[in-house]
Amino acid sequence: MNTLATLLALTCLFLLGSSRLLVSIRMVAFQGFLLGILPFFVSGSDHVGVAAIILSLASIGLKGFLLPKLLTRALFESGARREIEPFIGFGASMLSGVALLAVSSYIVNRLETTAQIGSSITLIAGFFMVFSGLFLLITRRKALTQTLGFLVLENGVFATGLSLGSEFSVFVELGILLDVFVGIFLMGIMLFHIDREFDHIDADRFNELSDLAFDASEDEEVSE
Amino acid sequence: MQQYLIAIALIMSGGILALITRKNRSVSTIAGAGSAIFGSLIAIFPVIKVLFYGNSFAVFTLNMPLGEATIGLDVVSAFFAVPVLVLVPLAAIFSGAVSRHEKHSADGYWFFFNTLAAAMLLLLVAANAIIFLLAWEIMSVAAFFLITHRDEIATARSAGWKFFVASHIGTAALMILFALLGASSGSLEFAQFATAHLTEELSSIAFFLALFGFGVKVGLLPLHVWMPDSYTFADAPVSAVLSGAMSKMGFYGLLRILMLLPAPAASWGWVLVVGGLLTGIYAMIAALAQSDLKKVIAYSSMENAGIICMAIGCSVMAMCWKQPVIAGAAMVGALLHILNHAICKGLLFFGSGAVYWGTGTRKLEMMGGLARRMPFTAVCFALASAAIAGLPPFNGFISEFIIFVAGLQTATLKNPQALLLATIILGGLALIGGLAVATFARTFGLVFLGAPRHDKKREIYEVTPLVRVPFIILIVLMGLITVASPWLLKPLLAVAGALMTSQAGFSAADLQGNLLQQPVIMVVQLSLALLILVILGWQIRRRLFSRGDRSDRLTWDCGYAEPDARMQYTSSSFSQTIVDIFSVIVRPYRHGEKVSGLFPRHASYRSDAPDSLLRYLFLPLFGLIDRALLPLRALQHGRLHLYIGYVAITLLILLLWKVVVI
Amino acid sequence: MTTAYALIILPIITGILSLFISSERLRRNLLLIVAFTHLFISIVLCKGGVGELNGVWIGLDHLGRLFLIITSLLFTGSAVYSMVYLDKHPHFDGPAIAGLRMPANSNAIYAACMQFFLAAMTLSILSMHFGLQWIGIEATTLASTPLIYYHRNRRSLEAAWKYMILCSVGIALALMGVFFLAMATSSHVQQFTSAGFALFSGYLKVEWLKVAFIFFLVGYGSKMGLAPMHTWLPDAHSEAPSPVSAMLSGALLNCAFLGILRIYQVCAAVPTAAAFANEILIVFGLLSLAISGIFILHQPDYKRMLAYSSVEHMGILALGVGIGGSAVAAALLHAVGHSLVKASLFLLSGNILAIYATKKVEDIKGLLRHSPLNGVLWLAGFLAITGTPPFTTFNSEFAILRVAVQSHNWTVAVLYLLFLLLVFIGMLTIFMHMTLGKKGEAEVDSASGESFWQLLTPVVFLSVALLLGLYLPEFMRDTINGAAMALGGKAL
Amino acid sequence: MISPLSVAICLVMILLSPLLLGVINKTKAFFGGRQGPPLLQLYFDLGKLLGKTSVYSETTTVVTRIAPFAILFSTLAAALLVPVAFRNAGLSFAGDVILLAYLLGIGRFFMVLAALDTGSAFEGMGASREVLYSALAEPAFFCGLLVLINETSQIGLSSIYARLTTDFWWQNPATLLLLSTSWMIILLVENARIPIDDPNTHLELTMIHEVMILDYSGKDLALIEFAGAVKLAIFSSLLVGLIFGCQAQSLPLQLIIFAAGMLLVSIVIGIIESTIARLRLLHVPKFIVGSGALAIIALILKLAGN
Repeated sequence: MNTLATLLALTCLFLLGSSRLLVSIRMVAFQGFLLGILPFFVSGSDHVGVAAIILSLASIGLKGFLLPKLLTRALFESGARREIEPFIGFGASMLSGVALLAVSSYIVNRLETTAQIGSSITLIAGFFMVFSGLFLLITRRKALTQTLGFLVLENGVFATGLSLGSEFSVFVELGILLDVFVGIFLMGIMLFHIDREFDHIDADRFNELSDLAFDASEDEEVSE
Repeated sequence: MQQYLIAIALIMSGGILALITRKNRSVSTIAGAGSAIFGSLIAIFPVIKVLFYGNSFAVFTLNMPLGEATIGLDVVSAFFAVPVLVLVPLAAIFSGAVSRHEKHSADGYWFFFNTLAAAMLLLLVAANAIIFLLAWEIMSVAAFFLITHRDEIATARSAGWKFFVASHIGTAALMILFALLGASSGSLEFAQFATAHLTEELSSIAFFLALFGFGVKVGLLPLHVWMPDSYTFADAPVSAVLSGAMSKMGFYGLLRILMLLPAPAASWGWVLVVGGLLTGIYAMIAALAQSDLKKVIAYSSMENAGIICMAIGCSVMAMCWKQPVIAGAAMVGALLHILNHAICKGLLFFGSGAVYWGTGTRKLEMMGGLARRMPFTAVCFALASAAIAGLPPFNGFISEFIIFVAGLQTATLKNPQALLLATIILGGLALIGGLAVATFARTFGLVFLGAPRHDKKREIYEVTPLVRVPFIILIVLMGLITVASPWLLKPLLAVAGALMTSQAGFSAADLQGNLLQQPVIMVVQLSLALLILVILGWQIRRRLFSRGDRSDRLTWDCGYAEPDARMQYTSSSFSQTIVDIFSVIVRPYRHGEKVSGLFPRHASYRSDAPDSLLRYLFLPLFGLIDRALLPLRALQHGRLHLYIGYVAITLLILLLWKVVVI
Repeated sequence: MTTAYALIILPIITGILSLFISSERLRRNLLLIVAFTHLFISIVLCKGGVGELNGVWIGLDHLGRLFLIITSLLFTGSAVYSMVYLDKHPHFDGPAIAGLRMPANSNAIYAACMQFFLAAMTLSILSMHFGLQWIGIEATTLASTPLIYYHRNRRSLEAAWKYMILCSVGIALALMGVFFLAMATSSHVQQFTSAGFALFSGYLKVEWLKVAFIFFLVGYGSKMGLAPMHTWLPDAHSEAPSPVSAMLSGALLNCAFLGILRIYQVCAAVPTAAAFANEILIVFGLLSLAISGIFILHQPDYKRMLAYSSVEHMGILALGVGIGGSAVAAALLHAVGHSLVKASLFLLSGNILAIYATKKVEDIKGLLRHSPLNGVLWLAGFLAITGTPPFTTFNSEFAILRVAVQSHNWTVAVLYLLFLLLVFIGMLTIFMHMTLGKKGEAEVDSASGESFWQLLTPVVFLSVALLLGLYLPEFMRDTINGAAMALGGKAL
Repeated sequence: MISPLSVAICLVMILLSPLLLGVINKTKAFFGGRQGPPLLQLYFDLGKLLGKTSVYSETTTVVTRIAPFAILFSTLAAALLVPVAFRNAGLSFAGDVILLAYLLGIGRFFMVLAALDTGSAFEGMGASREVLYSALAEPAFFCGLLVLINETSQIGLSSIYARLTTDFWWQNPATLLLLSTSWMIILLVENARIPIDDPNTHLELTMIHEVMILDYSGKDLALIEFAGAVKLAIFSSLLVGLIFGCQAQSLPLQLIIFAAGMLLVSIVIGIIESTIARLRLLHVPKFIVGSGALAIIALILKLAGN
């Protein structure tokens, strides 16, 4: 159980550090897999039901295989270079990752004072995943990496939910899963379009739409 | 009351009809103007009834989204309805008559004109903050569209822009005001406002909010900047309505709020008096420096606003000092002046319209000698000028006389403040009056007298008979007010009483001091006698003693052989000496090169004075705000990951600020 | 209950159908039919008394009624508008992506996604359960992204991408919020609905509730377009097809707002949490007002200008709720007014775009002369959106101000008016530049913006907004007041 | 109210007013060591002018024809409002002083219009100066008046003057000095005397009053000249009433003192005219404002007094 959580945390650290897109995708896939099997370990096996099994299978299937496959395709289809160009270097990223880990553990400790939590380690991992997901989204250039970041963020949210022991009925869980899947799927499709339109998938060169360009000709109205 | 509402409905529906039939000019003109005229005629009756036979509080209740709202017609509303009901139909006649000779499309003109009229009439009967604000805003919007009616002219658009922004700022103040009153009285009904127990400073805040909000419409000193341009670029009849009726709605609001607030503080009076003084002086200096006929008239209406403000302030002070007679006199003066100003402004703006129509220009430099070409307009304009400059025997003098008397009476109080007040009022009125004489002597003289300056080729038209009707009606009204002023005092005192009884606890009886009656009668008699004598003398001279007189000589010009129209004094040069003295207030642009050398080639002098406050206060201010806000636009730089950063940071800040107490 | 589900299911089915229908006309009529049936059903539902429909999952309380009607109405409006809109635009064939081929051309996708969008919004409105609501709101994002990308060009792609990522991130955070909210529950709470929470407000863990509220606010706030999470909004609104922009700003933002209101409803039941929530809402409201003011001034693109004005009005809504008292009711009224007016403005902007073929304010002059009808409506919309009486927006804005003054937070009142003034000046400048003045040099195609279908919706909506300003029907007053009560506010 | 006797006295004063100018000229002649024109010179001039026919410029309109009557009659009406010989004015009522000022205003208005009517550059010049100076002079006059009003707590000119007793002046001579100086200056301004304007010069560029009537001739000119004399008389009598506040009850005595006072005033004017040089036009406004300042100082004294 704790091992799983640690593994999740490690995957995040690895993601922050890795410079190769393909590897990152694989890593996210692995994360999805871990997340899929996580429920069985959370607070014993008291709720291993058919529903739960279906749920975890679905999540493994989607996050562990389908989405990564899609993303990999996107990667190959787009002639984009396979490296990640970060705004913040890998070393720095990993260091800040460690810092984030510390922060999340700190927060969890604080939370434990107010409420009893399923498993704090998992919660730490969850928070850490959320943070690192945001971190990836903010500091990575490529549209693809942003997708990955989003995926990590989502996983983090899942982990948090699990570890907080707040489970809803299966339908809600499934619905959430479906939403995420469709979301990532759409992102994947758009990746192709981006590739076609811009012949690069650098999200930070997406700034045609901004309010920087502007001319003050209109305030002649005042001065007349 | 029913009649009144019917009138509003009629006017409004006429406007809509005009909008529908706008393609056919004559039909839409008939619909718009006709409904405006008939509506006003209908509305006159209830107003007269209320004014002369005491209050008739017919209260109607409407079901508005923000709760019940009542409307009712009382003496004060009735009084302020008079200028509206006088000017609206006449302006309708005027522009209806003129528009027949125009090519410019009348799209929406009548709709907004009637909307303006209806909104003003509704505003006057509003006894509820929401309806008041509603009518107020509709009024402003209609005015905006009327000002920008000639929207192909860029300056007209910017005039409209200024007006709309200014009036919106004013409305913001009014919204706070009514929110405040509503909050402290628990209702938006005016009747309830009176019962709201405001603390000293709250009521002061309320008053100054009102002064600000309504001051914009009235055109008090710093808030007048929209006025000159708007009145200039609106059509003449519209300007007449705006200046004579709409801007008076500001005074209506101010007095109405004054009625609802608890006993006034001396500070209010001081602000009003000093503000009025500065407004009046500023306006007159600015008017002298203008080279555009309508701008001059616009500034003059600002000046009269100043005078009225001073009178109201005097009355407020007198209320504080428990001097009902003075308070009453000052208030009566203010009210009468509002009436007179409406009439004179009507005449002047109509006159300017006629001149513009006849000569095709508004530039004073291009006019002169029009009295020969358009004698009718000249006579009307002369009478109006004399009246607005407050010269006897005209109505303008009567009201100024009453205000003066109030001021003199204040001076008799053994109270340093009172003496100071009297000094400001008398000195101020005298100075403003003197400058007004200068302004209108200049205006009339340069437009209608002397040798013509316009190019000889252009044909000058005198107004058509139909257009003369409003002029004649207004002049008759002028005469009526002058002659009947002793009898008008009673209803005016009634209005003043209604305004003040709620305040300082005066009973109407306190106001009926015969301070005014006898002097006014004397003044009227003497001035009429004078008028008759002058005319008599002139006629006798003309009929009996004019043998051998000859008028075929050139003007004496130091023996210069070939005098020429271009040699006569221009408007710029006329006002130069005066403007130079007050150059603190008005800084005219001076164009033209000096005369130099023994045989100077070519020299010219032209001065043009844009509003100083606009130039030195508001434009820099707006520019400053603009420049301050500009850099912030960099926030929207278009980089997605930083956008996500915003989200994350917001989240972090919130958590740190609200939850995690480290 | 079944009708309620039908309300959600129907558009999904028809949407899937219209993906495979080949005939343009048929598809379009289907869209129209769905719209009107949806409107009809929702009216029927709302006629039913309160409490008839309150399950653990799906329910319809006063809030729900209000937003359901608005959404349905707006959808109908833009469906009507789409009739011509789709005509004017070429159909792209679905490009082959990664082997899997888009089943139909972009118009089919448009029609389908419009209906999915409707379904998603309906779900998010009807769902009482927080989790379900989350699903609904996330679904709205997914359904609307293809709509934003309708034009298939770089700019629209960029807008869609930003919209997608930003909203997904935000909503992921909202999901965190949902989990935290679960932590705030105690054994007493049976239903995971705001009503269920409010029932046992005494037993809630306030700390967790606060955390949850923050996550909800940031999460759904980024969807609702509260500054500084609003950054996607101008891009998406300016690049999307006008009927879609109308839906986004008139209906979608409301749904997100509803998401915040639901959690606020819980907070309102807990005094300490209520104060906390109010403070945050006021801050965000003012911030949004300020930001929108800054960006509307000198805004060179009129669709972006409208988008920022949406940010402004979302700010007003947040402010109203934050101030509390009868301002809550006023805020709800304002939501109605804003949806109607903003929708018509966006549709009109579509007409103007069709006429001038540019979104630059610079290049547009003399609209009143080129196309009087559009010009007049455009100006009317301006007056309405800036809260000029007799439009309903004036009433709500004034009511909010009144409560602000009543509760003696002068700074809020003054700042509120200042920012409104800023917005007004900015918009006035732009609208005057566009409508008044002589015709510009650029030759324009007035006819393309003046067809019946294009003008119908704006005319209807604006006149409704006008009438609401003069008379508020009883049932509406009751609904708004009821909703306000539920949110711990006072009646209007 | 109306007092016939005062009206009669007033008429006499009006008829005698040309004498004042005669006296002034005599004084000036005396200082100039000349014999000077006879006292009745102005009567001769008027008579001669009345006999002549008028010549009008072709640019002029009816304004030029009406103006002389407007000027004359307004001045005469004003004269009716002035307390003469320490008695009530012919016409007196509360606030009559305002009417007085504005009647003179009418005269000025028409004078200016007539000047502009000719379209002559010089007359325009004069007109613009005239309006400016009078606009400045009026407030000064009212400030002075306020002192008296506050002192006597009356607002009718006659009733004010009725309460101006010598012993009051003995009590505060400073006020008397300030006021009389201030009003003296105003008198000079309003009647276009040196140092503001030189009635004898004929260089158009420097003139104010004279230049405005350049184009008048014959009967019209006579009327205007006469009006000028009456105006002088009005201001002089105001000054006399202010300074010699006497309460002699017997009419003859009052008349004698009044006549003496008028004589004195005109002699003083003569002295001023022959001793002081004409001011540069740029300095005139300061001069007038100065007179206002004097009145204000008097006011401040009054405030301190209260």
